[in-house]
Amino acid sequence: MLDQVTFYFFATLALVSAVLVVTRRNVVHSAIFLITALLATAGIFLQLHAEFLFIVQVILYAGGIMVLFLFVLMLVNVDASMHRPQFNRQWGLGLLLALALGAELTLAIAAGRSGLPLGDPASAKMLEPSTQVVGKVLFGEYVVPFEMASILLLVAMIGAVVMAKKKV
Amino acid sequence: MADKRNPFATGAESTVLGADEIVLNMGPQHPSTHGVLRVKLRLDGEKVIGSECVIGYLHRGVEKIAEHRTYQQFAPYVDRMDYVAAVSNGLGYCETVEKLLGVEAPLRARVIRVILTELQRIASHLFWLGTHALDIGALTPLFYCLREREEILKIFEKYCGARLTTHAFRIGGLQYEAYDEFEKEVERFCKSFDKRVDEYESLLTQNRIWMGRTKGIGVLTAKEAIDYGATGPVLRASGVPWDIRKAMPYAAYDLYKFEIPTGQNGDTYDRYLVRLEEMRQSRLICLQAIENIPAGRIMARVGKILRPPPGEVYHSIESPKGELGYYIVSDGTVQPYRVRIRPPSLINLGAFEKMIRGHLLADVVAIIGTLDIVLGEVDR
Amino acid sequence: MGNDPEHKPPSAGSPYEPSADKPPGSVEKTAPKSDVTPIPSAVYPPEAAAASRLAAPVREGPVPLDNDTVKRYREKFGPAILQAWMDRKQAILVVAREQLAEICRHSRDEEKFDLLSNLTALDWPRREKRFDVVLELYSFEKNERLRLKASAAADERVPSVQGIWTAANWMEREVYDMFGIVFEGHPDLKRILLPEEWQGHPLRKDYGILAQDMAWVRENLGIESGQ
Amino acid sequence: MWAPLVCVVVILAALPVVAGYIILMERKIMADMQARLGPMRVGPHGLLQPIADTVKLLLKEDIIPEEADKAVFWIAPVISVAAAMLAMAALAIGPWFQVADLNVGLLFIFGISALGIFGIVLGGWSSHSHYSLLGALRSAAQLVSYETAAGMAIVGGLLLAGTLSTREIIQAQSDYGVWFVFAAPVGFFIYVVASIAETNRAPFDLPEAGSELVAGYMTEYSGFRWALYFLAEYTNMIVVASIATTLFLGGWLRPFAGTPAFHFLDYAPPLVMLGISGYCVYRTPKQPMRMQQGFMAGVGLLMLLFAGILAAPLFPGVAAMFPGWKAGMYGAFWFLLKVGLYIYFFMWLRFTFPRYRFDQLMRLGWQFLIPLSIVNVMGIGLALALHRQWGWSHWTAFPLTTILTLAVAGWLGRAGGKTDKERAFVGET
Repeated sequence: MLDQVTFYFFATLALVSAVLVVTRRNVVHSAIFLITALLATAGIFLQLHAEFLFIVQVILYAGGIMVLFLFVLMLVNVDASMHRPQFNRQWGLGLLLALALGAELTLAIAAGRSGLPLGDPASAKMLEPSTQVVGKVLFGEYVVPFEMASILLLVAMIGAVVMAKKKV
Repeated sequence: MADKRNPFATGAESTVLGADEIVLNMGPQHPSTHGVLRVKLRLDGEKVIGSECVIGYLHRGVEKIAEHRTYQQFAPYVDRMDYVAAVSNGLGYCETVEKLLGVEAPLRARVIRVILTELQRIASHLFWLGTHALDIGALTPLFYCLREREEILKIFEKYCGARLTTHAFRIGGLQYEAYDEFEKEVERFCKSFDKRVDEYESLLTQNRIWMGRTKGIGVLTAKEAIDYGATGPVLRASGVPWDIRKAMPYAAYDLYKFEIPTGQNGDTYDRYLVRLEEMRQSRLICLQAIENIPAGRIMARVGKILRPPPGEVYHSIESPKGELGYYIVSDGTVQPYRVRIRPPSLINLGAFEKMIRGHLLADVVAIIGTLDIVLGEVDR
Repeated sequence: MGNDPEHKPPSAGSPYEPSADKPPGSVEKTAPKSDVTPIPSAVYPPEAAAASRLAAPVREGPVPLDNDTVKRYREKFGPAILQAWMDRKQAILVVAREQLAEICRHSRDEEKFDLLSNLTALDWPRREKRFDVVLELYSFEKNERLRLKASAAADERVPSVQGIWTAANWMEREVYDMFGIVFEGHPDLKRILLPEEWQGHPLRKDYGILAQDMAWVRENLGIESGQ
Repeated sequence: MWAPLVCVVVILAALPVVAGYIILMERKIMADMQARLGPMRVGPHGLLQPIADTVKLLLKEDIIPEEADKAVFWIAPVISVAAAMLAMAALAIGPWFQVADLNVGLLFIFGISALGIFGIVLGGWSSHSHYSLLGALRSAAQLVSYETAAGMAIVGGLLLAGTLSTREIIQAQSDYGVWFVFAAPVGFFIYVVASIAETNRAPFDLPEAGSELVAGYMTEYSGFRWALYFLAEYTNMIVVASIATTLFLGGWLRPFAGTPAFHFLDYAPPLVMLGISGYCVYRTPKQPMRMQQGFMAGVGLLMLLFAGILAAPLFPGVAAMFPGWKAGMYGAFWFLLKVGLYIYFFMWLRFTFPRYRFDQLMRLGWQFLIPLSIVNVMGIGLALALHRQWGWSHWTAFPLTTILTLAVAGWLGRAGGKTDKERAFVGET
């Protein structure tokens, strides 16, 4: 019971915040709601006993990335952007994609768990302690994708540095 | 672009991120503009790309007032200009009027003037050091400095009854004899003061953060300093060994031995070192002076009504801030025809816009502090 | 003294209208006779007199000056050097306003007066050219001061020396603020101490603060000022 | 079942008071270092000053600037306080006192307390003032930079502990027989520096830099909202001090916990309390007013009571009646003592050092601390490998890697000094 209440609380919070992120005109308000959405997702992780995921979500997304977001947003002229129409003209494509995703999700939920090839949910006991499990999986089974991701990030970082340097 | 959030933005220069530049209005109420200085800064992030000093918030029209007062009546007003170094202001004024009259104060008066003025120099530098360190973020030196300044102010209080705006001197000499314990108290202060300066040094001089915040900040070369008319410690830190006490001795400075400390780089750190050394030299002067205060009169024979013969005189002294000049024109009446005060703070502040260019926001307060301005004197 | 000082128009010889019976030059190193100047040194206690660096207090006033410096200036600029005075042992050159900038540049570059100590002005309202712009120069090399003066009428512009000594920038602004003297070639001539909207120039002798004050009170408070 | 709830209530109720008294202690210590007396008027030796301050702040007018983004302005200080207090949840103040022993305990404290930055950034942004905005910008950049260094420093300690749970970390230190500060001194140093920067304390207090930005992000705040920021700042100090205590300073372990020769230190807690009590009684007749005398005597008696409670478990009979009492209380005592000393160290630095400039702060963070913290992690990893794989003893492996790390630190410092000179801002750039 309590589990369900918390789940629905976090889920609603995440959804409402997510909608507000895209509808707010003030970018800083959008950022605040994005933080709320991320934290609500983190709450769901915590509820699922994925403590490590929860804290990674908090530290990296809410704590790290969003601070950088805000840092840049504060430099942006908020009032001017509030009165300006959206600058990209891809809302049609966006709508199409959103509809497609919505259809997929609806189908998936309609099919139910039985209709989809999903593995059995692991018992909460088996996952404990999640930190060690994540670490072992990350550096054992998935070490190649993990290292590739880090190289990709490194490339992105170097690229950012090079592009920033050029301007000065 | 018209921008509500940045009401002063001009958008004339592009900034690194392409973001708007910020116009920051520092002062006239701000914790570290030393009074009511207002500085308009154009910032690119933290970097200062333009600045303008706006002064005059404490303007009281002292020069106009002088034209409506007799020579003696005006003397207390000069104490209110550089209220951190009132004694020096009074000395400059009294000596200028004496020069205009063609009299000279008796030697005893001049020696006591030297002692009090040098104590005042120490007090002023102490106040500067404390506030300068506070601006840069060191909290503690301020209280140590005020502790020693308090001892000096006590000596002033005993001597003439006032601590801040002392009006210690009179035209033609002194109003008051030195009190009984005067020499002993000055000596006691001077004896203990040496160690105190070492204490300040131990807090700051070799501190890496302090050096990082002051070295290379607000550099004035000798040529620039002269061009901007900077005087006093600001000029000496740029390597020009010019001190009016030596160059054109007044009062009784020709009787005493002291050195003119100079810097090499003309940066904030050098100005700090120069002022510290000046405190030590002032202490030495005081010690020499109290050793032998000549007996005799303390007041030259000047009339009750001063009516200097027509003419003009420019006389300057080395105030703690720099060259404090008085240009007085007499038309033969009891009131000066014109009194022009050359305030060292104002002229030194003129170099601010040059010194801050390209520095960061945090350096603004360091540079304002290092110029040692007193707004009472800047605005008069 | 008030707003309308009782000054005679300046006599031709001296800028301070010294009275005719005491022409400049006659006062040199003679025992003072004036009632306000100190009594002769003999009255002092002997030790004080011995200690005093000056043998006797000397009544000084403006005397004509003609030393090497003045000669050099006269040679270079000829008629532009109008007068040369010595007052209280301080040298004063009265120069033509039009050539002030050249003379200043020469002073800095050739005569090594590299520090502009002070720049100010005087107002003699009864004079034909009511303003004197006064520059106090100092030479580190010679340890010497020199005062330059240039007269200007109310509507005349004075060449700015801001390009020669940057120190003049703010001081010229102050003179403009207080006297209303316009400096030709100053990059940013605006009020410095007083607010932009201030009326009049306070250090002019005919500046009427009372009238202004009463007008302000009448306008803003709706009563008669008690001043 | 009820213990966590009790802990929550205690934290929520006690924290404002504790923060107030930390501020009082700070003012007193500062005054002592500056040849002054500090607050002396309210209560004996200013002991009631925090209460007076709180009342004043509560009664103050709450000013919201006209142009401010009101909702954000309103919520910003709350975010700061909430984050700081939430972080306390995973703290283990002694073996008794803990809200929740999370599996990711230390990371939880670390991550949640970092969320407080949003309060600062949003508060600065919403104030619609340039000073506030600059303070917020500085704060954001500073936190991102130093969080990285602090995180890497913590990783060093975590490698040694092999767990994230606060209890198990302390247990690990007990097993090692040595606090991790001795095994990873460089990591501890990095964490100290980074934690000062994270809590915006001098010499890294640039976001509020009194002499430059007036009050930085809280320039426009007044009254109780302003007080909330202060509460958050001091709570954060407690939090970072607790992290350092837990991870590096042995948590609630007594000094030399494993050495029987030092068991006499068990007498320290009651004796310290007795000493404070004695001092209060000694000062009582010297108070100027009857009421202050009474207050002082009351404080003395309270301390005496504490001493008694702390001394009780030393008697075997009492100890048998309340098992675990001694461990719980003494643990809390040592933990709080270490936290207090850590905070004292913060204060000491604040009164001594001038403030860094922003570019210097960034350079120190990115060019010195972050590389050094990475090297430190590698060093500890190497030491552990040497110990576990090759069977080196602790006493050779850790000093060796520490010396290596220190050598890197020296090299980094030298290199940084050189670039400092090259990049000194001189005139127009």
